[in-house]
Amino acid sequence: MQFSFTDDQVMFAETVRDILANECPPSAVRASWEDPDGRVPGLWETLAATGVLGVAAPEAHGGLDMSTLDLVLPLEEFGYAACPEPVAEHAAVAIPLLSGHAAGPVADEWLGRAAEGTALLTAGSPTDAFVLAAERADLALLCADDEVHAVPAGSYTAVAQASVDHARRLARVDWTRGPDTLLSDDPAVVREVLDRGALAAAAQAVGVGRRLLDLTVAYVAEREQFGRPVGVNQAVKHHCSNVAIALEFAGPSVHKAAWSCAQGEGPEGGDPSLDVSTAKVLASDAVDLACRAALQCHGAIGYTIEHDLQLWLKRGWALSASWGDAAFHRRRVGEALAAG
Amino acid sequence: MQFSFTDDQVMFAETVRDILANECPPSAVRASWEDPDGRVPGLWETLAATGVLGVAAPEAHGGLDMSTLDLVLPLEEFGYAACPEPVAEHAAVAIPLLSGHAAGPVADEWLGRAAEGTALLTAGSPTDAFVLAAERADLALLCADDEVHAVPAGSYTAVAQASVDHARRLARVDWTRGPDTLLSDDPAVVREVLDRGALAAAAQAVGVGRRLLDLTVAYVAEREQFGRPVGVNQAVKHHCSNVAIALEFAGPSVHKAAWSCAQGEGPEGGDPSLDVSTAKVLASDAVDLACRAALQCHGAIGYTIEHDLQLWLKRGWALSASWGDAAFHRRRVGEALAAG
Amino acid sequence: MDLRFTADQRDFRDEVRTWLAENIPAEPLPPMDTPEGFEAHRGWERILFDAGWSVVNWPEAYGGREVGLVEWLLFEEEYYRSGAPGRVNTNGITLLGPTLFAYGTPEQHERFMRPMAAGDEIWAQGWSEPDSGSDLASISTRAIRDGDDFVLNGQKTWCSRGAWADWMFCIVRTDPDSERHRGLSYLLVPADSPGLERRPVGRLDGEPAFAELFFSDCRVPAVNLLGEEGQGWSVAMATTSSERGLNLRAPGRFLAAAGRLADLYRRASAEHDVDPGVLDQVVRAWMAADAYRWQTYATASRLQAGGELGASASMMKVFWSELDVELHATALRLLGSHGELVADAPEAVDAGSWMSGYLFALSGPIYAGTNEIQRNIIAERVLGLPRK
Amino acid sequence: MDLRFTADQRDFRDEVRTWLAENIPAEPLPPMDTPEGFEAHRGWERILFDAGWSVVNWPEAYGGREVGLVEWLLFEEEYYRSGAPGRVNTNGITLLGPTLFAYGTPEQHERFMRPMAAGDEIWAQGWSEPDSGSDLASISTRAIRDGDDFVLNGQKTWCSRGAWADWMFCIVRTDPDSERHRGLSYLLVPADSPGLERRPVGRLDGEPAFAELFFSDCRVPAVNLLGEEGQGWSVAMATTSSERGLNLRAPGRFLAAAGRLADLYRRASAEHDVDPGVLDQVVRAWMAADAYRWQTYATASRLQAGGELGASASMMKVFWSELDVELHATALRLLGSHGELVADAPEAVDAGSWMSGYLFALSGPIYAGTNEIQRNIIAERVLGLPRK
Repeated sequence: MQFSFTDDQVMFAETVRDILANECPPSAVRASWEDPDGRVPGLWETLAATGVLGVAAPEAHGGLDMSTLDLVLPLEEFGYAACPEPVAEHAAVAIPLLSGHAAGPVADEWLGRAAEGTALLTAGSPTDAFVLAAERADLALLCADDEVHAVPAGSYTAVAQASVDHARRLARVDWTRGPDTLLSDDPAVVREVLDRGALAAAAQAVGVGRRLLDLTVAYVAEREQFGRPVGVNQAVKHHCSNVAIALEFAGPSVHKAAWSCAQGEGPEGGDPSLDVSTAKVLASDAVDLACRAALQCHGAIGYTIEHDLQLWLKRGWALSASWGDAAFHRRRVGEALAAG
Repeated sequence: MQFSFTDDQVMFAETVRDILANECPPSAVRASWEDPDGRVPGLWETLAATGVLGVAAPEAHGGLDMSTLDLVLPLEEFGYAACPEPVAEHAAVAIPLLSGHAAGPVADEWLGRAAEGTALLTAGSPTDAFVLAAERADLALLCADDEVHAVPAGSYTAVAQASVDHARRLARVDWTRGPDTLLSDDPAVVREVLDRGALAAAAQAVGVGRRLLDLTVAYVAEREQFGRPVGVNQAVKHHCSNVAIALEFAGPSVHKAAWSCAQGEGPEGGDPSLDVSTAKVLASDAVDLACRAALQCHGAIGYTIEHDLQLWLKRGWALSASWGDAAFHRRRVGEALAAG
Repeated sequence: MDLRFTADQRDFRDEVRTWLAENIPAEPLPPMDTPEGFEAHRGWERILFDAGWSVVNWPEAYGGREVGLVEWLLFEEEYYRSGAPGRVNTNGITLLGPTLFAYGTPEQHERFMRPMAAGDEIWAQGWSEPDSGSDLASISTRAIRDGDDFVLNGQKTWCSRGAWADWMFCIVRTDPDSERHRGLSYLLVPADSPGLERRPVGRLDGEPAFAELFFSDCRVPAVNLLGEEGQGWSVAMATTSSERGLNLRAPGRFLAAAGRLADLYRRASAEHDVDPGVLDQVVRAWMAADAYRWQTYATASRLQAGGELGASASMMKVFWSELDVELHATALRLLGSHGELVADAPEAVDAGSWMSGYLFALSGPIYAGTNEIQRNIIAERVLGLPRK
Repeated sequence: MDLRFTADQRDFRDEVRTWLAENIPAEPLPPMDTPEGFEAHRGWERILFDAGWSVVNWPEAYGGREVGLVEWLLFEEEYYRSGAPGRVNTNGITLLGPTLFAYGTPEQHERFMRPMAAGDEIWAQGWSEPDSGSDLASISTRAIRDGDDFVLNGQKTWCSRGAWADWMFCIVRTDPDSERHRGLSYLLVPADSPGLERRPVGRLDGEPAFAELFFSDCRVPAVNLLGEEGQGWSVAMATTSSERGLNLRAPGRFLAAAGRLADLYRRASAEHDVDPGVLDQVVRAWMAADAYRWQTYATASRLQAGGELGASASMMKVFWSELDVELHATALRLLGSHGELVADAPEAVDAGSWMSGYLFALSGPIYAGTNEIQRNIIAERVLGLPRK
């Protein structure tokens, strides 16, 4: 039993954090709202150079051949920065799915370019109606019933669906199912798509929650009303504490789920899907609480589009609801508990 | 639209309040825990003399021929005093049921004695496994499937079931169904038993909640820690405010349900059962919140059997759960909402 | 007690309902907080006014019908149920209006009430300042008497509808040596006053629904003072009570929203499997709206019998604002991945109104005194807990 | 990261599990807080001690096995899962124990550790006073040095297990002129000291689980001082950290309760229709217990790598105490009208243990520093919010 990350894993996350702090500050996130593709210029290329995009790709295709466990801390950083790039779908869902299930030619065609960042992959959740970055992607992993398909850009249509978070470029995707695009007809692979995506969303949600808490703590310590910082009020303190507690317990749950997914089974042989669902519930609930508390503690200033808070509020709401919301994942675990 | 009680109704409740303040102080409630029948000596007779026991009985049988609406404020007072006598089951459930549905001979046999208090009636909820005061009662109204039976004491067995609230003398009641005891085989009458009981429980719960709040406000204003009353702390203030808000909105909901039950339909022709369920949900949730907040604000002193707080905590838990808990009643309304 | 509406009340309600059904614009108006939407909503105010529905509880002299509190509540229920356009002059009619009636001179009544009712003059509230939000008494915008004018210098912010409004009702410091609640005055400021600059500020939904107001030697005639000079705090508090209580948030809004939520549930469950826990939340919202409605009618009966609203307005404010957030959050849960879509998404359900309603609802626990402050008020003024 | 238990850890767990299965009393012991139950539980402590399970993480010299933190957590998980009797000397072993190891003299270690581990000396905590609950620094019980003794006068209260315990660990004011945190000392007091009167006080469940202690010129040898005279506050704070964090509430207790709750759900849903919202609550409790478990293992790894628990103990305390209340409240909802029954009711489910567990859980947000105070600590010491 050793529940901590290696120094390499921690350093890798710090590298990502530094890059995002430099190249993806709030002003860049804000600018991405106006960008036709929702991009931060140059960021994708910088990320590719660190190897984070290809963490899960085989070495043979230029990847690092590492696991979910190596990605989970960087994913928290992408949430912390409200990064608009679809790194989670590309690196934490599509690449490992292709690596694990694509036939040789498909893998050969895509994995190398995906790992080096010259091709963008995305993936749709079986729980969600829309796919992130589908208009921009070169290949989309799409679920239908028990099948997972890998569909190249020319073979699907994407109708843009504006999100409250303009950095999230969603689209309704339609395509014709056929043997050419079929990646797998095993329902376990659909579940793997969901689990990888839910875990990545949970990790990002924890990062979003931490940023919301940091912004809030800084604001209430500085903002004065009635001649003293609003943060001296017990109600404000308790809002912040409740968020801190929720995040404190969501974190290890997400890390444990990442470990279980990497291992293919839980620490005591359990179903990793249940670990993912637990992590997603805790992360969704934590980020929901963080959004509510952050806005309430900021007051009217946080309610303006000019304040950066909104970048994380909207990301938080979206991550909480996507890849299965808390109710969906509680139900998944509930069915297992009810069965005994 | 006139949503207020008459002066007579308010005065009647004040009379009951005064009687209970004098004859049913916390020491009397506490003493009832040790009484073999769970009684407060003399109280039943005093209550009978005010007419409150027979409010709903026909004048021909010595009652006041009044309605649920006349009983709802006194029922709040019974909760406020944590009165151990089963007034609700007797006066607010059994008597109106007998008045409305019993054949002449049965009504003649029981209603006069019930109104004057020389016979004790009780009633069991179709939602609950146990019946209050069944060992002591002279007649019990019992539900089974779609039937309601009026069963005299000698015709049922009662096995005592100790409640955490020793003032509540519960029993498992068994009897043999037969035509002699059948009051009605109309499912609407079973529903009427439930509605009358749930409404009475809701009214008492509101009273319990108010007492818990009064006790708490008094305590936190007086108890000092860190050199000042604990009630100056914002967290304590907000606990108390939350309870006050919940009670503020539960009250009118209970009164409206009482009006609807008395009318046989809601103000705009709706099903009074839905009004009762809404009232019971708001009252149950309010008293649950009041219990939690009261104990938390009292701290360790409230956690001792020597402090009176426990008398209301335990009554609150029991009333919240009996005659259908909040989940049961939300579901009843949910089925109606889902049907549209 | 009789909870049925009287025959007159039912007739009134039917009249409202019928008129609305026949007169609501066929196409939704553009968003209120855009220049064109603002004017479109002004036009709708005029239509309401011409038909006598703009200010039903006001005197006939100013375009009202002099109806009672219950009728006003019924009007609001019908209005929200009908899906009619939002009221662009709400701040004028429900916040400033009652204060003007209470503190205004007869000349001011003649001057302001009717144009307000008709939508000819749309009002915005200029109270908050960058450093004075919850702590309103710390206001620093100065208005120094100079002959027949006041000369204003300072900044106001979070001024809803302030970018295009015709007038602002402001609290300003007329005694430069005063502190806190003393030395404040309540001043009515024309939007076209020289020396007043306005800057639109985007709200969470992106609409420029707020404005910052910058006063630089801005001259406002002293006749525009509401109440006495230096009496601004007590005049303002009268408005605040309206803001928190009955006038700002009649139950109609929440009843209508709860009804639409139940409808959304029925549509969603007809289409796909809905988590059973969500129905429980729908019921919670529906019950809370129902409880708010009946508590309001009970309060109306109490007020009509001569009672006062007082600090129980704070209980109402906390209740409706949190009910509104929960109600819309439940709708978003029902919508699943459709929840984050906004109006211009082709597949947005109900034109994205649940998300925009959620964004609007989130302001409820903040404005008109945060719910934290309301809870302090309840504890101290209703329950009598010690302040310090 | 490797979340699997090592082969040694799994062997240890199997050994615990097997021993417990074979040695748990066939009949439940009488309630701990009755005279006969107290002695019966003391007997069980002796059995545990003799088999080496009483204090697994203590040095072998005092009857322990010197196992690591993970093994101790595993032991607790197995212990609670087995349904073994409650530990009557918890306050001694987990609150006083770590403090004695840290501050005690070698003589004190020799004198106290082994009898504590064996249940020969059962300890109660004498900290709170009628006027010193949350505000521990206001303690007024005096202990004045007189030769080789301290002479105690004052009153302690809410002293769990204090009616029959053999020893009390008390905080007393040894400098009569001191105020607040200064001038306090940590004193070990024999229950049979002349001048000490004890009065049992009934807990919410009716059991006399508390005691009031009355000191009237009660003489206690000065060798029973733990730490230096006047150093009592910092010694006590070391214990408080244990109380809030790992030592008091290992996840085993909540994991076992969550497992039993899921089992109760399965039994209930096999018998009758269970409201679907209740399963959602069962899952919430189960997930919270699981999260608490893994957060604890992560914390254990951090501590073993040289990290400190610090104020994060406050986060754990809030989390487990509120999880415990919700978990038991959910069980009571599942039980419906059976929920209010207590142990001696013939139809009580699981011998009324859900209600008694609920009553016990309700003390969690109160003792060891109320959750309100914990949240202040989190805000100020973890997040760095301003105190004033």
